[in-house]
Amino acid sequence: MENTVIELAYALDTFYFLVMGAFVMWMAAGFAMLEAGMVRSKSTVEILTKNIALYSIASVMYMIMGYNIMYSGTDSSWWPFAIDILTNADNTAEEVIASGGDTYYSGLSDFFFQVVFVATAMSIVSGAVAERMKLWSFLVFAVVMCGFIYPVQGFWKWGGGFLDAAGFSDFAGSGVVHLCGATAALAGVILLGARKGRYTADGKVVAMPGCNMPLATLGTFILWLGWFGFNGGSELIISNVAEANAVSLVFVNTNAAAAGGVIAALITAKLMFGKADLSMALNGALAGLVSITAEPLAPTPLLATLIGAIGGIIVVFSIVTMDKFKLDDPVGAISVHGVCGVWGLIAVILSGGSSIGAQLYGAVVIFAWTFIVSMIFWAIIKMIIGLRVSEEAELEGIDLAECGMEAYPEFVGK
Amino acid sequence: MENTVIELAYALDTFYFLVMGAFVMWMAAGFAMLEAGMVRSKSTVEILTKNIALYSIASVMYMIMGYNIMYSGTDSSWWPFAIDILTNADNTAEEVIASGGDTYYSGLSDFFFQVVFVATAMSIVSGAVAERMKLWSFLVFAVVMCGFIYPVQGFWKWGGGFLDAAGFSDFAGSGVVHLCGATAALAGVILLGARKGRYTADGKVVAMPGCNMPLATLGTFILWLGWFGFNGGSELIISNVAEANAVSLVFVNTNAAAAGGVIAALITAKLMFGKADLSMALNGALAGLVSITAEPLAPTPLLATLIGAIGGIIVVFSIVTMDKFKLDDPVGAISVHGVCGVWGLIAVILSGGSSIGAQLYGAVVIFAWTFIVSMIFWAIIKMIIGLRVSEEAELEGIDLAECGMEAYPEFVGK
Amino acid sequence: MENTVIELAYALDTFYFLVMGAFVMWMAAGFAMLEAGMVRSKSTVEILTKNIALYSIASVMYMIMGYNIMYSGTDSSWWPFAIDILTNADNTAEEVIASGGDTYYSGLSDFFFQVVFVATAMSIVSGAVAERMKLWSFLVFAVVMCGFIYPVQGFWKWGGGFLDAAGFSDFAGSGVVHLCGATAALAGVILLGARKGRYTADGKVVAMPGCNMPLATLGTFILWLGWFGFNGGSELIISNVAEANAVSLVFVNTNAAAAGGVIAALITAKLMFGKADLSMALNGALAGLVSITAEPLAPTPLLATLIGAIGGIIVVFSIVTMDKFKLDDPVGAISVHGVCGVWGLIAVILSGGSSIGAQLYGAVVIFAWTFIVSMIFWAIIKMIIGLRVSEEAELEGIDLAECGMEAYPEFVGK
Amino acid sequence: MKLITAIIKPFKLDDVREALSEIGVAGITATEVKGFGRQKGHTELYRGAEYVVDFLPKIKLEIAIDDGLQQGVIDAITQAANTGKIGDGKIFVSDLFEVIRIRTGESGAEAL
Amino acid sequence: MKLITAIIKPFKLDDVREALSEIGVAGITATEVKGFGRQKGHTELYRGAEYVVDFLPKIKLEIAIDDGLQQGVIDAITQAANTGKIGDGKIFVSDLFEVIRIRTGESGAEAL
Amino acid sequence: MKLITAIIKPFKLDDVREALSEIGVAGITATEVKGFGRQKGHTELYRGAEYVVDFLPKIKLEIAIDDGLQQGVIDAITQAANTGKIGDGKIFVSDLFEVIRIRTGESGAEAL
Ligand SMILES: Nc1ncnc2c1ncn2[C@@H]1O[C@H](COP(=O)(O)OP(=O)(O)O)[C@@H](O)[C@H]1O
Ligand SMILES: Nc1ncnc2c1ncn2[C@@H]1O[C@H](COP(=O)(O)OP(=O)(O)O)[C@@H](O)[C@H]1O
Ligand SMILES: Nc1ncnc2c1ncn2[C@@H]1O[C@H](COP(=O)(O)OP(=O)(O)O)[C@@H](O)[C@H]1O
Repeated sequence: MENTVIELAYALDTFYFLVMGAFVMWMAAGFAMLEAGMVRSKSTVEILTKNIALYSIASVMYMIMGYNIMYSGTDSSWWPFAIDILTNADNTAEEVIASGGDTYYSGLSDFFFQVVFVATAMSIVSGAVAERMKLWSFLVFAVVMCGFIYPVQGFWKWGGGFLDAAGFSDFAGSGVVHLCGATAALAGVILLGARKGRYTADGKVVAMPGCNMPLATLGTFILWLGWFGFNGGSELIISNVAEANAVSLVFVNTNAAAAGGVIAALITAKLMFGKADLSMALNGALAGLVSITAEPLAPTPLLATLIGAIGGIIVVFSIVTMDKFKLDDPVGAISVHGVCGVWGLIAVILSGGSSIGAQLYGAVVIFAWTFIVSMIFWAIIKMIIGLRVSEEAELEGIDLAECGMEAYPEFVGK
Repeated sequence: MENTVIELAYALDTFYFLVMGAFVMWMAAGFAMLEAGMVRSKSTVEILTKNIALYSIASVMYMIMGYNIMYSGTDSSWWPFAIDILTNADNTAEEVIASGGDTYYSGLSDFFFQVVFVATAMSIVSGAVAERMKLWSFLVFAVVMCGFIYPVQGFWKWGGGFLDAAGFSDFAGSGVVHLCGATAALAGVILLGARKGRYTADGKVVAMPGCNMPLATLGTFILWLGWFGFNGGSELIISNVAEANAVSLVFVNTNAAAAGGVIAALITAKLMFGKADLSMALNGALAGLVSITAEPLAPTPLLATLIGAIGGIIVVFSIVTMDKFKLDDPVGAISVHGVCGVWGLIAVILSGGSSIGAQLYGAVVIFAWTFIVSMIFWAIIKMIIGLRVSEEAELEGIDLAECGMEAYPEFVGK
Repeated sequence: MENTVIELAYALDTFYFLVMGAFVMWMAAGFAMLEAGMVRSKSTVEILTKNIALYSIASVMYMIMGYNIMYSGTDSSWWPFAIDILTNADNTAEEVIASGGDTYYSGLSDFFFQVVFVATAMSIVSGAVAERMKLWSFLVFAVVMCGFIYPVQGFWKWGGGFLDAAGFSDFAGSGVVHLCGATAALAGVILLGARKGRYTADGKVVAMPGCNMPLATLGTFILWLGWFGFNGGSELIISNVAEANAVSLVFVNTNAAAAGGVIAALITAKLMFGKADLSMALNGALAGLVSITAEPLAPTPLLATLIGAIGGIIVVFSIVTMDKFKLDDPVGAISVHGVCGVWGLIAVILSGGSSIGAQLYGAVVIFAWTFIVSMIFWAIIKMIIGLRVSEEAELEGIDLAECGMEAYPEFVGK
Repeated sequence: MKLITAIIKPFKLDDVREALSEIGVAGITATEVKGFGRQKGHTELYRGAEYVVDFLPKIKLEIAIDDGLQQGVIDAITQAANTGKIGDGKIFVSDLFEVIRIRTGESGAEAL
Repeated sequence: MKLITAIIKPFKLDDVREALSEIGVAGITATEVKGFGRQKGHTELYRGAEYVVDFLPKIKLEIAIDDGLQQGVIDAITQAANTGKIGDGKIFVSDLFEVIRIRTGESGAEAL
Repeated sequence: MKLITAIIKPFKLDDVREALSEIGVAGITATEVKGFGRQKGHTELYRGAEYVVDFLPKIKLEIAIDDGLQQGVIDAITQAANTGKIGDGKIFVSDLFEVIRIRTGESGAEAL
């Protein structure tokens, strides 16, 4: 009888994990739609191809090596290497019962939950390098990022490496996922350069409006929904009162932070530019979500709203600032995931979850590792196959050059 | 051991609540897509902005006051006022165990489930006033609606107020949510007037076709999916055989009613207009869903199909009739949520769930409260900042005037 | 106490079933978007109408007869006929407890899960006959397919009929759902003929690019997500360690196969055509999903990836081959669901799940039954009301002829 | 024969078409165009960067007519398309050498 | 030189382009236009309200040619674009004063 | 008066507009067109079937001017729109008989 209850709890926690994982998987669609909405129509097919292909590469690479690196259970806190391909073995009922419920979910459900996270990190990159990077160069980077760069720093924190030991706190990945993805994106953008015509010789910023705002909005709503899985699932367990409450609080705070981000970004944009800039409101939602991701479990809902709102303000200024440095990021990924990722890590201290020192230490380590190693790999790819499509291809549209296809063959005007 | 089982049941019910709540949250995307598909392209950015902003405002306002008003636990059955900001406190394991399982879900999960409901009610409004109402006037109304108008009538029924005592029956909110939202919309539409050129001087109706039917269809499917959470979650508990069966029946009946609504609306439109009008089929699905929402638990699936089908017929006639009265509702929100909401309340008696008197009483009270108070607030907003954009802005498109942005900058023809 | 645990397990399994069913329901939106994206703009409203209407018809027909035919519990292994309309009766707590947990989910939740499957089968048909078939002819076929053709062969396997007895193995429906749907589609396409101008007199294939690739991509992501429900729910139970592990493995393998399908299709297309053909990548994802559907529970994740990858290669060749035979299938449904469905059935033997003989036997029986009976019904419909819109209507666009409405009234160029 | 080309504001299309029908014009070809002129474009905003849209949506009408109708057509358009605000548009008149109806092969005034 | 302007049915574009290529026409500029004429528009429906679409999609071709090609071009279009049904369209012929090729600055017949 | 019609590459629109503004052109009407000429179209791909896109996106500019401006406008366009690659486009010049400003009814040179 008691065993049945332990099994039942295991089943509930596993099911919870799978459902939350499915929500996170859905974020792949969110990134695809957001990015497809915020690029120009002539770059749409290529960004869609990147998105579905990167998700697939992430799934395979994490299966054959990333997951093992990240959760190797090695003693080293620095160098986890252990490449085993995932099998279909899992905890037996005997093991679970013997553990008295300490083993509380299927190992494969854990893999599923983790694999959709690495896809999220990689999705961040695709938006920032949109409209000009070669498709296959990007996909090669995806292989390295998902199989190596992400898992190593993931191990440092979530696999029990030295960042974890240092007291660095990152509940669901403001740092491990979002900052990491944004940093890889930043390295790519630096080597790649801005889209042709984005900045004039005399330093003016030329707007290149996204071609499909409903899609961008849909993408944002998808991400918002998916984030309940992202943060909500990161509690890892739900099968008792305290944990069920914890997951509920995470849901409430995640929602509150996103709401705060939208409102703050909208008002900031209205004050700064005089209009209610939808693209900023959308980025505000995501900024709020990233900001709360490092600690959605400690703040009150009101504090969560404020943390999100500050994220929403930051993102507007960050996007404008990026353009000052001629860092061309068509979807604002670096601002949303990187700058607000750091803010999220710092905000942990607002609810007493960590020390500012530990948080900054973690941010710096993740940034440094990801930036340097990404830069090296981007540079190697640049040398061997090049990062950027030809000027002519970019002008005509990367879709024709890379995919030979138009996204809207019957509609496009200019 | 027994305690573990109680905790486990609590965890399951909480998890169920959260998942259902996430489905309802997803309806926000559904409304956004439906509305974006059914307005003209020049009003698309603004309707998207409204949708994401109203959801955010609902989240904040309900957190700081609405939830408390609605579920204040006050003795008064009329005037619940009690404004406390939501905290992150929740039931302790001891309390739950002591209750012997009577406290069966996390309080925060309940908040999450409730907050997405108020957002739904508010989403109904945005569609009806689309293409001409000032963005900020709408958002001000959202503050009042989500913080005050909705929660008060919600308290009367679901908070244990006088409507509940009167035997008024409304399982998941045909009245409390849909009729309420539609009534606020109606008041707004009356004060606002029709879109320019919608009705000619000699009384003819000028069609203003929605610019993107795939989006409208996507929105409808999203709402359909979300409605499983809306109705399915309103059972509030799932952790035993009877309740699990109940939730299953709610799922089946919700689906059946929507299917009935589609088929009936499609055939009605074919008979009336000679063509299979997709926009009516979409409204038919929603009409079916609204119709079953007041009582999805008592009817057989066949009866549920019929209730939905009657909703699907009603909605076609209602939409045509609205136009006779020059009530311009670009997405048919008032017909779908208001007229079919009343039908849903009445249909409760078909499966013996209540008396016609109690149901009409409830409908009238909700309508009267919402209509009068909304009218007052709309009027105040009109006096102070105005409800309507300038004629020129409307002609040129509200997107440019309010958001300074185009939804499809590369595509639009006319 | 023990009874409470049995009830709790029943509740968990039922909830799991409902959530998985909701995911499958969501596939209806996926098919709608995929198809709307891959037809031309002038056929978009009609394909949307077909999709929402077929889902509705499936819901009703399966309720009033299909479900009973398929799960009649009759002794005959050939001819199950037993038409009872679904009621809202369900297992009582006593029955469940008396069964000692052998009755582990709500009967209505089972209906819900099954009804969304028949809708999936029917959705496959709509894509293949797009842009030229009369709306109402299609809907009449939907009535027959969902009420009769599908349930009969479904009974043969899942209802305990002779195919099941023969050792034929089909976990979630590579054969019962996908091959069946694709076969009905094939029969329809043969009688219907290709779209005007699709094949020139001298045998050349004229490309008719889909009008909205972001929608097609969104549809694919929706289907991918929904497939977790499709395959994951087909385990039917999750409430103990072994079953929770099983469902987890199904999730992992389903994802892996889709990923393998994308990568393989993308590379195959690149090698064959020199470009990264997004439409093939999307079909590759679906091909991978269909391929793993017959057995997602036995392979290791790596084998699942390979099974999916082979599906991804097959689908590219199959699509090209279909065109050689002038079988015009605008979305590739026959290749994805039919050809890869057969591959999926065969792939079962790779993980030792069945014999090649039993699998081919099953495939042939499903194909023969569905093809012959579909052909008969398509032919009857053709005789009585005709299958195809007039040449003029097709040229001008089926939307105007059948629905009197344009999908993108403000955008379309050519 | 003459070809009258008129650039008008898009929302005046129906009025102009009716005015032309009334005076017996049997055919019109309309094109969506973008116009640059005295009427100022507007400033749009995207992610903090402003950009000016100089070219405003207009409709171009082309009407082939017999010489006798010229003044009537010009008057009809001038009246129906007039809002009195900058940007109402222009009418251009040029010579048409020949007109052929494809369906019948008729030419000249008969083809109009 | 002459400018031949032809309004044709959209699905005839390929046929006309081929017919013109055969007789040696080297360049064509095509525009999507909406035509109003003898051919009736159709009635569409949206949420119970009917509305008439008067303007039907057409393609306008503009072809600058040397005078000598005029009759050949007219014949080619008249044949290739003909369906015999109302709405086949029109051909307009007008004078061209000068033609310049932007790339080279060539002018006159050489620029065609 | 003259009507200058120029077919140019789309991304040259801003440069040409500026060049024209500088020499005092007050109005331009632009149309998105598709051009067929010496410049080869490209091959696209869809589901294994190749197809040739012959007609390439171009912008057509129409500029009504006083006779005196003709050479200046031609020079301005020829320079600003030139990339030296095939497909830069053409300029056509034709006579304009009359010009009317709808708003005021002014005609002739004043209406430009
Ligand atoms: N010289 C010109 N050549 C061609 N088109 C012109 C010219 N001047 C004006 N137009 C067209 O007429 C439209 C209206 O002109 P504008 O100068 O804005 O106002 P108005 O019509 O009141 O003079 C412009 O948008 C443009 O399309
Ligand atoms: N007088 C005209 N001026 C300009 N365009 C015309 C004129 N008459 C007809 N057209 C164009 O030619 C098209 C076909 O003309 P219509 O009268 O419908 O049939 P038909 O070509 O058989 O005479 C119209 O849609 C319109 O675009
Ligand atoms: N004879 C012509 N009549 C009308 N338009 C033409 C003609 N020749 C060329 N064009 C237009 O000019 C564009 C450029 O011409 P093309 O022959 O490709 O190169 P180039 O401008 O270098 O001669 C074409 O795409 C077409 O729009």
